[in-house]
Order: sequence, then structure tokens, then C-alpha cells
Amino acid sequence: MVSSSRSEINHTSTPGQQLRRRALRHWGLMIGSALLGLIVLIALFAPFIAPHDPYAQDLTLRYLRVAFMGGTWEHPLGTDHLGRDYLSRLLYGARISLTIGLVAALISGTIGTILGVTAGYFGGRVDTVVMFIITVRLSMPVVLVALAVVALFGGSLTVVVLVLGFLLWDQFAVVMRTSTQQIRSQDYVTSARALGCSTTRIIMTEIMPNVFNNMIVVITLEMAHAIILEAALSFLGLGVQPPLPSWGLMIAEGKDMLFFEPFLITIPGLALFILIFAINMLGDGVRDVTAPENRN
Amino acid sequence: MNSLLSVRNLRVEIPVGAGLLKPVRGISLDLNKGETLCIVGESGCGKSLTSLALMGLLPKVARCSGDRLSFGGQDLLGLTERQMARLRGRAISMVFQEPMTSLNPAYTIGDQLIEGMIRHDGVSRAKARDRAIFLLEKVGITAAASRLSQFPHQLSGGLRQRVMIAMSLMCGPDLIIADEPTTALDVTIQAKILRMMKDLQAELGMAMVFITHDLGVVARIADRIAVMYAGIFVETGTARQIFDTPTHPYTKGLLSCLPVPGKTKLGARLGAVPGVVPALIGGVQGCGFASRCPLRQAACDIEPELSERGDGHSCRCVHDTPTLRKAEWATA
Amino acid sequence: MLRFLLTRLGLAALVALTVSLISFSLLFLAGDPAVALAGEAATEEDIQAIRAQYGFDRPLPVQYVAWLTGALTGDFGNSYYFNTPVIDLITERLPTTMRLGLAGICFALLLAVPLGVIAAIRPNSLIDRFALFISVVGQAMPTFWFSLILIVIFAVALGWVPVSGSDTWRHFILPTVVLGYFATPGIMRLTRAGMLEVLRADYIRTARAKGLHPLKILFKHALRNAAIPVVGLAAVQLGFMLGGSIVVETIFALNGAGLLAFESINRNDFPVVQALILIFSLIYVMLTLLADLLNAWLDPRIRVA
Amino acid sequence: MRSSLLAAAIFAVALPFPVMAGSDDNSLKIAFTREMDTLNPFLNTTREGVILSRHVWDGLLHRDQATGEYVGNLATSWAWIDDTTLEFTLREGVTFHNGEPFNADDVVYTMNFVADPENGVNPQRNVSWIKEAVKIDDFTVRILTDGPFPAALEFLSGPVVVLPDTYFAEVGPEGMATAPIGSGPYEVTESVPGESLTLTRFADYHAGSPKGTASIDTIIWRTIPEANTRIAEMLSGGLDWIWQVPADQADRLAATGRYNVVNESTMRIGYLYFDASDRHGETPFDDLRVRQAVSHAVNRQAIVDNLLKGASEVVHSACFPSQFGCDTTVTRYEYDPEKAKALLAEAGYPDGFEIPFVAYRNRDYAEAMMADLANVGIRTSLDYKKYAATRDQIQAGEVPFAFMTWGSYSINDISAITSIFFKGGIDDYARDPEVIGALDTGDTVTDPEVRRAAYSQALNRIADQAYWLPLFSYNSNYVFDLDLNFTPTPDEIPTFYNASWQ
Repeated sequence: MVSSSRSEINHTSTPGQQLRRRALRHWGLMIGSALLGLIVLIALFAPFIAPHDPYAQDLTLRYLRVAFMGGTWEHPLGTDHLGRDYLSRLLYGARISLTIGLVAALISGTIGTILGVTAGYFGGRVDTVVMFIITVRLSMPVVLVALAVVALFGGSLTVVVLVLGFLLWDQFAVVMRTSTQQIRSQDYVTSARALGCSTTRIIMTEIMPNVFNNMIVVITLEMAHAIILEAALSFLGLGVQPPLPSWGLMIAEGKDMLFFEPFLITIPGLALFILIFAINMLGDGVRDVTAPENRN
Repeated sequence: MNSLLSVRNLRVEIPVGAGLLKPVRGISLDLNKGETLCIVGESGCGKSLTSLALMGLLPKVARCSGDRLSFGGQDLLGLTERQMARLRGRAISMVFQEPMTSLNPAYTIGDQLIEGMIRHDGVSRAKARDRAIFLLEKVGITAAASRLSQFPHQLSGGLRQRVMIAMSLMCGPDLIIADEPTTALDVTIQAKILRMMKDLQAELGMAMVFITHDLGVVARIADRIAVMYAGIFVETGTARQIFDTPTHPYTKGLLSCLPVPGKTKLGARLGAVPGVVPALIGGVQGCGFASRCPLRQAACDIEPELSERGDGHSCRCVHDTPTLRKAEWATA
Repeated sequence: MLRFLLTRLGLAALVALTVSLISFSLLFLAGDPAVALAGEAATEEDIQAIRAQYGFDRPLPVQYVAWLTGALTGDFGNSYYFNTPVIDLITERLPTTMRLGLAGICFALLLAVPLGVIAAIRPNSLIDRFALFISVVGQAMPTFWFSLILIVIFAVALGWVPVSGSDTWRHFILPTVVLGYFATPGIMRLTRAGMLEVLRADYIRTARAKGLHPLKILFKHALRNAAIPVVGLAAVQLGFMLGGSIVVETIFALNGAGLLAFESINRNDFPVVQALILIFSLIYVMLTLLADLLNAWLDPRIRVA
Repeated sequence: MRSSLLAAAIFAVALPFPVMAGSDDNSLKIAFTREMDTLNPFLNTTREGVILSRHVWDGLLHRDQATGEYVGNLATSWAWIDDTTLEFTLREGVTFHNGEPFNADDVVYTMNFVADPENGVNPQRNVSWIKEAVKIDDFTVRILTDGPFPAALEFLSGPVVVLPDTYFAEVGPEGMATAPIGSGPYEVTESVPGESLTLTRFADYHAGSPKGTASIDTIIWRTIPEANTRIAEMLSGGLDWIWQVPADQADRLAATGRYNVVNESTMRIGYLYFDASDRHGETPFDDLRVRQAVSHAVNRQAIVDNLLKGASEVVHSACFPSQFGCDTTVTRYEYDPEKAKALLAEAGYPDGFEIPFVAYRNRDYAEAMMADLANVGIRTSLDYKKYAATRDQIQAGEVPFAFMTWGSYSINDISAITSIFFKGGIDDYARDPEVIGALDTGDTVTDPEVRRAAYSQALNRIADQAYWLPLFSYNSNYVFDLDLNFTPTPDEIPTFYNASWQ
């Protein structure tokens, strides 16, 4: 666009400063990171903030309502079907849900990035093979395969995280492959090659730093994806196992009383919604800020 | 005056984050039927936006204003988008710089050639097709009928530009605005296309506004020339006047960049205008060319008016004509 | 063109083969299902007999080849639970899922494309923000929760549509909305981005310079080009929907292939699970092939290449 | 989100939905969770199949739910000729849904078909006691048993129904599954696999049936896997009858006053079992004191009072109290966490231990028990799977500790539960010779007193050794339209032929 190219002329600031300025002006990014930061803090300090032991049950105190809806301030968000403090479970649940998202995204990120960068950098036959692997992966029905695996190997946190990690790498591979292809053909990479730098060195020092932005974007996407999928698996009874309070599992447990105590599903549902919302905002923000030419 | 196109003090302003960008700062021109006006300038001087402003095709963010913008006696500034659309392609048409991307890849060239005529003239497809074939042959495309079913990607750049030119002629416009139509082409093809355009113009009696940065092209085609710099015309005149007696230091600078057959000695250095076009945010203080001008002086802090330098030849400079004519560019 | 088609079909076969090998090995790892088949009163001898009868005692490659040979002729064996041919079960239930998937993708396209287009024409307008809101909600809301909320509001409280079942088209409204809604954000974002890019394209300026009607420019010149990536995404989304309609089918009691898959997993009915994974992956590959063909029609440049 | 809160608001006030009272066309819309594997009564293994079989087919006998006595259905009288021979006089004038008249040939054909293990009747134990059937005349048959089998009458009044011989010979088991024909009060007029069945009242149903004359014309039988969907259908009037509604939901639905909510005990009991016989290798449960510790650690009464509610009770012996031979005077383990800790310490686990814990239903009960166990130091990791997968693992000897349940196929005899789990079969994790011997005796003699004594011995041994921790009996909540006359029975087989609209 005419306008933006001209407007850059006047800026004499460094790219880093420009980035920071754009980031600070991007309300989505700011809201996203603030919310996510808050949730991370909650997760980290759950043992200090939680008013009760999230696993302590009291069968005589079941389904206490939210404090301002007729409950007590002893249990501000009420209690669940086993009389456990809902607020405490929610706070601890942040840990589980974040862990699931983060670890799954890291596993899939590692697999996908290795595949994608390899394919993009070497091209040719390597690329063909990787593309084939990606197609195979994409053609496998994720939910179905995840369910089958969890059903076979039992639904522990480890299994769920591993399954999701091994199923969600496709976006990483696709995006990393494209980004690497683009960067590979750039002059500075060509010159590094001409200078005789080793392949590993080129990939680590020239390619990786430049695909990092895209990676952050995909990580956020896949984190959100993993968390949502875990909730779906939990709903179908094949997610993480109780008494772990993942938000997905809390929704799944709360759904039994959907018609009678809707707060049981609304509270963790809202928490999950905010988490996903924050992650998506962050991802969109990073994309907008780091790649202004792609800004919609 | 009974000119076809008459422009007075045309301005284009674009609000950007840091202020108001003023890429076109008040230009005026008159164009008669069958005449060719070349607007010459470096990239970024506002010439493309000028052409878009004439067509009413400015980006939405841009604001266009002026004292007068009349075409065939009709005031274009007062027209609605709808009325303007009826005019575009029919009375005024445009040829763009990028033949590679200016055609829609998804449709055949036949389809793209005839759609404007069907809309404006309400003719049948068959009739429009006949006209398209006729014009394709006119622009020098062989086997024109079979070309109609081809897609843009199947044609070379030169052919595509010929198609674009044919397309602009479909409704027999009174004015063609050509924005660097040959820049993206090979030099040999450039020459052919230019000759063809000149011939067609003569044959069909159209007026043409030809925008280019290439004085070599200008020499081949122009009746009159306007040299544009930083959003304004710094020198206007007939082709002869500009080439023979360039007056503004910028024009002289541009001309010194041009090898002249028979005048420029083999191996001699060509000139170059040092410096860059100033940023156009918030307007320009004083003469926009001052920072690059060898004749710069204190008076240049005030922007000079375009002043008559004899027989319709105008120049925007504080210096008097003899001083200007005398001055030589030190080759860089 | 023929070559292109043949290559793609070959690729499809290869993909299906790989997927089936992976899923077969996975289920093999789970141990043999003879115990389940033998029933509760079975003795060790019964189990051994069943093992031999079904060939569970053979090594994996032998079992796989045997299974594959059958699968090529449409024989996926018998369901352990229903004791009827797997292929009958699937042909009986796949149409429901297909109908749901097609309805879902149509709904998604009908919602997402116009919204994306309008959002692109008027960036930062109210509609753009609404579209953004829809897409954010769509990405952040678990399917089952959304389904239940829709049931509560439209089926129970307002009584506009039936809660569950598949008797009439009205039964398909809510599941279609749910399934389609989750494909909406992606399609809308892509449409919006594509339109924004296309609207900046030189040929749109050319079309405007020809004085064409704005709607003609939008629909003829812009949308067709912006649609090309959308077609690919829609095909992929449809593939995901077919393989991912499990939750929706469960909640709305639609007896489709997704529910069959889920129940079969719960019942350790491996032949059905195995066959469904294969069929879903085949459908996916076919859909992407279809998308490529459609794109070749939309974009003549691909056609020749 | 906002809509959910809106919904919450709506629900907090009241349930403002029109409850469709009664039925215009005398039809009844009911829903079940599971899809039947087959409609063939001798091949299906689901509770739904048992219910269907009672409606579409008749057995020779019928057990009166009120008195517990056996009465004749397709048979009018019967007698044990000797230890292994039962003779029946058949009812005349009965026809099947397809018009085929009922006679001795149907009984003989059916019994001989199902008795042949080749024909794969599932579960086999329903018929494995039948040796053969012999026709005496057109309306007299004899059934010979494989050794003395005192529970024969129970099976003949339950799962063993009579099929039409001509039709069955023609269409075979598959045909019987797609187009079932019986002589019961309802005929199957439409079947959409996995979705719905339509049962229509059989106009020519024999008048002398102990099942009585059905009142409802049509039963629309749907499969709805999701519990909330079933409730939503009830709320919107799309269903008239549901069951197995969890206690909490049932309480709330009852509180609206818009539904009949009836709680009825079932024969299902829950239990924890321990791998006491090293099937899974060495586990802490090899030590009796550990098993006893667990038995003292779980607060069964609290779970019954707060989670199961209704007609549920804590059970102490490895059977349902009403079952024949179920001696309830065995050793009891009261809730006593201190004692549990002491026993654990004594056994060498002062700090408890970790153990995987398998369960397949009632995750909330399992969670509650896990919390109790955690209190005494036993840290469990829940492995919650579906029934088929769980059962496979257990039968393969891979599960040291699990929370399971058993419904005895609604057979009111201890042989349908204790004998299955403690006679050394693949489900037996105790493998105690004394128990096996006692159960063998109980299962094969006909003298009720001898049986009772043998079973009592087995049950006492099981309790003393704490091979199982019997937990509680289940109950089922039936929720149905206020205008529907329906009476649940403890055998968990709802009989819609006795239901009617007001």
C-alpha cells in the first residue's frame, strides 16, 4: 500500500523499537497476554491462593451454590458433586489445562518443526516424503484416533498429553516448511551457504530465528487446539482421569447437572473460554505485530 | 478554453498515522482532443496517484480535491461513484503499468475484453467479440479470434499489454490514461508498443495522458510534457520546448541522465540527480527540489509559483530564465 | 490432466494404506480381543479356539495382509459386537454422517463467506467486529457445551426444533449449526484475508477502470480468486467434520458413523474402528482431491500446470 | 456464554416448559442409553435386549413380581418328573405375530436350537443347562437338563423364550434379528438400527397371559446416548419415560412436581475386588490385613446416603440380599479409618502404598472411594474405561484392584453372581478351593436347604477373607409423565405392557 510504505519513511527508530511500539498499540495482543499472564500466575500460585484442598471431599456439602447465588463465602464458587471446593479446583485446574496445552504444543512443535524445516530446507525428495507424512497425518481423523488410543492405553495425563502432542504437529510442519522455503531463498541464506557454513549452522542461526515468529503463532493455535480437544475427550469420558481437576474434566463432570446447577458447567466453561480466547488473541497479536505486511 | 480535460489545482491527501500525506499538491493541466500529454517524474513524485485521481480510482483512504476537474465539460469532482463508473472504460480508459497482474487470471482474455463494452454499450456478446477481435488485430495480435479463449497466464507480457491496450479501446474512449504502460516490458517490445499506441491514437483521434519516468519514451510520444516533482508540476511545455530548452534544474538533471544519439559521446558519463524525493508528510516547505538543486539559494525557502517562460512554456523556480538556461549540471 | 488425476489417486491409495497400517498396528498393540469375543463364561480353551478361529495368533504382518486383502474387496470382517459385517454397519450409518457433514459445511460456507467478504470490504466496521467475535467464540467454545446450550434454548425453552433424533430435516438443524459453526472461523478468516488481498490486486483496479458494476467486480472478479484457498480449506474442514462429528452425533442421538466409531471404541469392537479410520482417511484424501479439481476449474493456471 | 447464563437464570426460577401431559394417540415414547447388539433374544447381551425380549416374546413361565411365584405363560402347568426332567403342558390358542400357531414343535425346536453350543447363544449360561427337549404330544413337552439344575424355572421365566419354529427355520438367527417375530404382547413394526424401534400392541395376544392385556398402542423406543439429551427430551415433551436417572437429577426433577419420579431398588450391587491370588503378580492385597484395611477405610454408608440415595443399601455379602441363598449374616466391616491405618501398619504399610484403580461406571462413587482410601494412605490412580475394555483386562488377569458392579441378569438366585465370580473361572481373583467347593455343591443339588447351607459357607468364607468388599445395592430412578401409570420392579425390567395412560 502506498500509505504504509510512505509512512515508514519518517520512522528512524530501530526495528525492535517499532516492534515494541506496534505491540503496545495492539489491544488484542495486550488483552491476550494480560489474561494469559493472569492464568499462568494463578496456576503457579494455586497452592497459595486456593482456600481449600482441591481434593478434599465432604459428601455432606455437595452442590453448594456460588456465594452470591445463595451459597456461603466459605466456598465462594460453591462445591461440586463430591462436596469439593469449586474455586480451589478451578485454580488448580489452571495448572492441568495449561500443562496439557503447553506440553502438547511443545511436543507437536518439536516434531512439526523438525519435519517442516527439514522439508523446507532440503526440498526435493526429502520434501516429498515429509509432505506425504503430513498428508497421512491430516487424513487421520484426530478425535477418533485420540479416543482409540486413550481407550487402549488408559486416560492418564501423560497419555492424553502424548496423544495430543503426536497428533497436532501438522500445522507446525506446514507453516515451518513454507517459512523455511521462503527464507532459504533469501540472499543472506544463500550467502551463508556460499561462505560454506554447515547445514546445521545455517538452520540454527539463519533459518530458526526467522521462522520463530511463525512458530509462536502456531504454538498458540495448537495450545488452544489441544486444550479444546482435551475437553472433548473428557466429555466423552476418555480424557484425563479424576480427581485431577482439568477444566475440561470439570465441565464434563459438571454437565450432569447442566439443567439444575448450571454454574457447575458455566464456571469452568467460562475459564476455558477465557484461556482459549487469551491464547488466540496472543497468537493473532504476535502475527499482526511481527508481520505487519500480512495484517488484515 | 474548450479543452477535453481541464484540471485546476488538483490535490490528493492521505491521512497516515503520523499526519497528512500530500502526494499531489495542486496540479493544473489542460488537454485538447487528440493531444498527448506526458507526465514525467521519478517514482514517488505523485504521478501515478494523479492518474488514479483523474480516473476516480484512488484508494478509499485518499482524499481528492481541486478547483476544477472537468472532462468534456462535465465536472468529475461532483460525480457520484455510480456516475463515475459509467464514464470509466467508456469515455476515459486506462492502461496500467503491470501487464502481468492487471488481468484477472481466472477469466479468458475474451471475457475480460468484452465485459466493459457489454456493460457500457449494451451490445450483444457477438458484437463485442467482433470488436475485440478487430482491436486485437489492431494492436498487432495475430490469430486474434483464437486468443480470445486463452487465459492471461498463457500470454507473454508484451501480448498482455497489447490486450490491455485493446481493452482500453473497446468503447472508443475520448481519453486514455496510460500509467507507465511499457515500463515492465523488454526494450524492443517497448518500442513496438509505443509506436502502435501513437498510431492508434492518431487513427482513433483520442487524447492521451501518458505517465512515465522514462524521458526516452517521452521523446517518442509526447505532444506536451509536464515534469512532476514532489507532487507538483515544476515545468510544463511542448515536447520541443522541454527537450530543446529545459529550464527547471530538475528537468535539466533528468535530461542529463538521458543519452542523446549523436550528442552524447560514447563512453561519456551520464548525469544523475543526487538525493531523494522529500517526504510529503505535512506538506513541503519552500521549493521541494531545493535540497538537491545546484542553484539553491535563500529564496528557495519559499515555494515559487509556476511562471511563464515564453509561449506556454512554464517553470516553477525563483531564478530567471537566462540563469536557468545557462546553468550546467555538474555530472556526479 | 489425466496424469494429475492418476498421480493423486495413487497418492490417495498410498495414504490410505499407511493410515490403515498405523491404525492396525495400534490396535494390535492393544492385545488380542479373543477374551472379549469369548464371552464371560468362556474357558481358557474357548479363548484359544477363538484365537485360532480369528487368526489372532498369527504375526502382525500376516494379519494385516489378510485384513487388507479383505478390505480391498470391501470385506472388513464382522463386528465383534453386532456380529454382522462391518461394511453393512458402515453403509447403514455413513449416510447420516455425510448428510450432517455436507449440511454443516454448507452452513459454514453460507455464514462464513458472506461475513468474510463484508468484513473485507469494510474492515473495522461493525460487521467486521461481529465476524471477529463469532470466530473468537467459535474457536474458544467446546462443541459439547455449545450443543447443550443450543438444545436448552432452542429445543427446550423455545421449542422451535426437536431436541434429538434424525426423523425430519428439522432434527438436523441444531447439529448442522453446531458442526458448521466450528468450521466458520477458519473459513471466514481465510475469506476475509483472501478478499483483502484480492481487492488490492491490480486486476480489480483494471475491472474498476473498466467501469464495471461494483457487485460484478466483487462477485465475478474478486470472489472467484479469493475462493481458491477457501475451497481447499472447506474440503479439509469437511473431512475433519466427518471424522469429528462424534460429539455432535452423541449429543443429538444421530446414529451416524461418528457415534458408531465412538461406541465401537468403547466396546473394543476393533474391526469397526479399524474400518472407520480407513474410510475416514480415504474420504479425507478424496475430498482434498476434489478440492484440487475444483480449484483447477476456478484457477486456470493450475489446470495446465 | 451469555446464553448459558440466561439459561441458568431461566432454570433458577422454575422450569417454564409445557409438559406434554398424556398422549393423543396412546403412544409411549421411551429412551435407553445403549444400542442393542441384536434384536435376537438369544444373542443379545444388553439389558435393553432383556427388556425387549419380555415384550416381544413369551417364555413358558412367568414370575409374578409381587409374590415372587412362578406362574404359567406359554405353559399352563409343569412338574419335575425327576431331578433332570421337567414336563410342561402348553397353552392352546396362542399365535405368533405372523399368524403362526403355537404348539410343542415351537418349544422343542427352540430349546434344541439354543441348547446346541454351536449356535452360539450368548450368554451360554442361560441355556447351557438344557440338554434337550422332547415332544410328547402337540401340547406336552419335556425339557431334560444337564444334571440337576434347580434354577431352571428361573431361566424359563426369564431369558429362555420361545421362537416360532417355521419362521425361525426359514429366516435363521439373522432374520430373527432384522424382523423379529414372537408371541409377546408387542410386535416390532419398525426398526431403525441404532436409532429407534417401534413396538405395536399385538392385537391377538393370548388372553390368559399372566402379563395381562397391554394398554399402550405404540411404543417408540429410542436410543439416546447422552444423559442431558434424554433430560432435555423429557423437558420438551419429546419423551414420556426415562430411567437410570442419577439420584441428583432425579431429586431435582421430582422437585419440579411435573414428573413422576419413582425410585426402585435393583439387583445390581457394587463391589471392590482385590487380586488375592497373585493373578496380577504380587500385590499388597495378598495380605488379608490389607484387604480388611480397605474394607474398613471406605465409608460405604456415606456414599449410599449422599450419592446413591433412594432404595440403595450397604451390602455385606457377595450377592444381592433378595437372591436365593444370599446369607447376609456374614462378617461386617464397619467404617473405621483408624483401624484401617492400624491394619495397614501391621501388614507393613505404615505409609500406605500406591495402586492403580480400575472402574467403568459411576466415576463419582469411584472418586469418593479414592478419597476415603487416600485418607488411610492408599494412593490410587484411576483408570476409568468402558465396560468391555475393563472386563477384558480383568478376565485377562491384568487388574489388581477394581470397582465393579454386577446385575445378576436380574436372576433372583445367587448362582447368577457368586458362582460366576468365585468358582475359579476367568473372573475369579480369589481362587479359594473352599469357596469353589461350596459353590459347586450349591449349584448342583436341588434340595433348597442343602443349597442354602453351601452358599452360606461360601459367602462367609468370602467375607472372612475379604476377597471382595461388597459395597451397596443400586437403585434406579424412573422419571415419567405424571399421567402415565407405570410401576417399576426390582428386577430392572420395566414392563410397558402393564403401563397405561390415565
